[in-house]
Amino acid sequence: MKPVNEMKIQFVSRSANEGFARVAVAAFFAQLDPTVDEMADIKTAISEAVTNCIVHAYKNELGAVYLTAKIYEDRRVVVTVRDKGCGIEDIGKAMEPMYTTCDTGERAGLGFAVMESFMDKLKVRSKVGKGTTVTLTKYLSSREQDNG
Amino acid sequence: MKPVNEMKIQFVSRSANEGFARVAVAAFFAQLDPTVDEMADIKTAISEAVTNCIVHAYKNELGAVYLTAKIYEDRRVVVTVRDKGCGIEDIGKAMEPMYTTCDTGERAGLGFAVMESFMDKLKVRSKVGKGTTVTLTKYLSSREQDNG
Amino acid sequence: MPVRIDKNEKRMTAYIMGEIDHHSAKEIREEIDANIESLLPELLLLDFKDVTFMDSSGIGLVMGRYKLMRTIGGEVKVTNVSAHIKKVMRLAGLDKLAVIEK
Amino acid sequence: MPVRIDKNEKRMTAYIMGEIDHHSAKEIREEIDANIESLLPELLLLDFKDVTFMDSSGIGLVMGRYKLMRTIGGEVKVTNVSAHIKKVMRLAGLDKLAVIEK
Ligand SMILES: Nc1ncnc2c1ncn2[C@@H]1O[C@H](COP(=O)(O)OP(=O)(O)O)[C@@H](O)[C@H]1O
Ligand SMILES: Nc1ncnc2c1ncn2[C@@H]1O[C@H](COP(=O)(O)OP(=O)(O)O)[C@@H](O)[C@H]1O
Repeated sequence: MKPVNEMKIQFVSRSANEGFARVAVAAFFAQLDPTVDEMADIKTAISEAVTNCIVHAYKNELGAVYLTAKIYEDRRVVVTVRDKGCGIEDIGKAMEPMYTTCDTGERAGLGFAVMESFMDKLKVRSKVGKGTTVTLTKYLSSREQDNG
Repeated sequence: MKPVNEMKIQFVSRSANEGFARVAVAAFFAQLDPTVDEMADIKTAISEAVTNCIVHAYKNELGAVYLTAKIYEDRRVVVTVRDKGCGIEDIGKAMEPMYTTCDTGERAGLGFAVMESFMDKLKVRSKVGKGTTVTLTKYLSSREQDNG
Repeated sequence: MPVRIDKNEKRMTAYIMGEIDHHSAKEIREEIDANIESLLPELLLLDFKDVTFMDSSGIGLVMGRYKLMRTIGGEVKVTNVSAHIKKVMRLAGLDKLAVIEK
Repeated sequence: MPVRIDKNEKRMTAYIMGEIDHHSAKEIREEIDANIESLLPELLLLDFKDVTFMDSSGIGLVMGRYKLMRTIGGEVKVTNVSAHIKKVMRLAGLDKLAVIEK
């Protein structure tokens, strides 16, 4: 099925762009008039995925982060967040709650857990040395049109 | 000179995306903490450029709009808005205030006038049948850091 | 609905809400025009108090209503415009055409 | 500064403001820790009233302060959390660890 509307974003893996990425996605989905809760869920999940590119994929370097957002007929929204960074060796392990390779103690290891619980579907594809693609799907609740 | 930070957006020429485009650009520049006035100026200029792609460039069709935003060392910000639509025959005439090819009477012919007056620089390149690129530049005022 | 209409004697007030761009202008325009045609006011007051953003589509919106009101012998006033919106309107000389109130 | 510190007897309150993500967390963390180390409070109250967004970086922020307060023999309370932020904290079991007040 073809999306009804779509957009792509590309940006440098600077932490200052974390806010930009989630606000841009939220602004794109605003045309569907999601609930405040749905919007918060989506922004949080995007923030996790984008932060992972910045913190893990391009750990000691700057690289490009590629994001796409699509809207489908049935109020399904799909976001992909892709990097060409280090990749993930063991995806199953990486997705376990509390698992983190960050040694500063400031990452909780809950990024994937948040994505999984705040969205309806989470798919992770990765290849070591090539990069990672996270696909996030959410079905928005139907809204009564209140403008007559 | 290389930009300090940059992003690219691509989206379908649906009018619902006008708001998305200007909010995304504003969210990207938020890291420079511009004044409220500067932000309003930029959003208005972007809105004009994007609307022109939707209304004029891809008049009776849907096409892709390409937007880039760059931040330079000296608080200079540059935005390009590009389409692969019909192009402009006479750029000089198109840029005259009140000039519009829209016959419904609902376009004021002031899009370029707004871009010119709200930004510091405006450059228009176009080729009939190929498309148009608008480049908008603004120098943001320097901000006192108030977080000691 | 991004506009609410109020009628008081010969005056019709349109309270516009949210962002005015090419996308939103159509619905606002159609709602206002339908009401002008049925209410035939002598004065149309466009209230911008709750307008958070406006580009040149807002100028088309005001100018179009100005023309329509003239055809029925009425006038237009614009009220509660923020500094940013006034800046856009001034570009078009709207401060001379329709009367902008403080 | 996205955090304001207040000291009252043995209690130190950190009023966190704005969005908590990986980018903003660093500055907030450093400011709070510097104050813990100089004030040595018995209770650290993290006030989320003016926090408009939080992802899992906020969990790292709370857990890290929890550990630091333990090393000086103090405790942590979290207050004024919105429904969204509570949802994120609950994922981490923070509702059991630090005491979340209404
Ligand atoms: N885009 C990515 N590229 C490389 N490694 C990643 C990426 N995303 C996640 N990881 C790995 O998966 C682990 C778990 O991720 P996550 O659940 O988001 O927790 P956290 O970000 O707090 O470490 C990370 O510590 C990292 O090792
Ligand atoms: N991206 C574009 N592609 C094709 N034609 C354009 C484009 N942008 C502007 N034009 C032409 O220039 C004219 C003037 O544009 P503008 O000043 O923005 O006023 P308006 O959009 O109100 O017509 C338009 O009416 C159109 O003919």
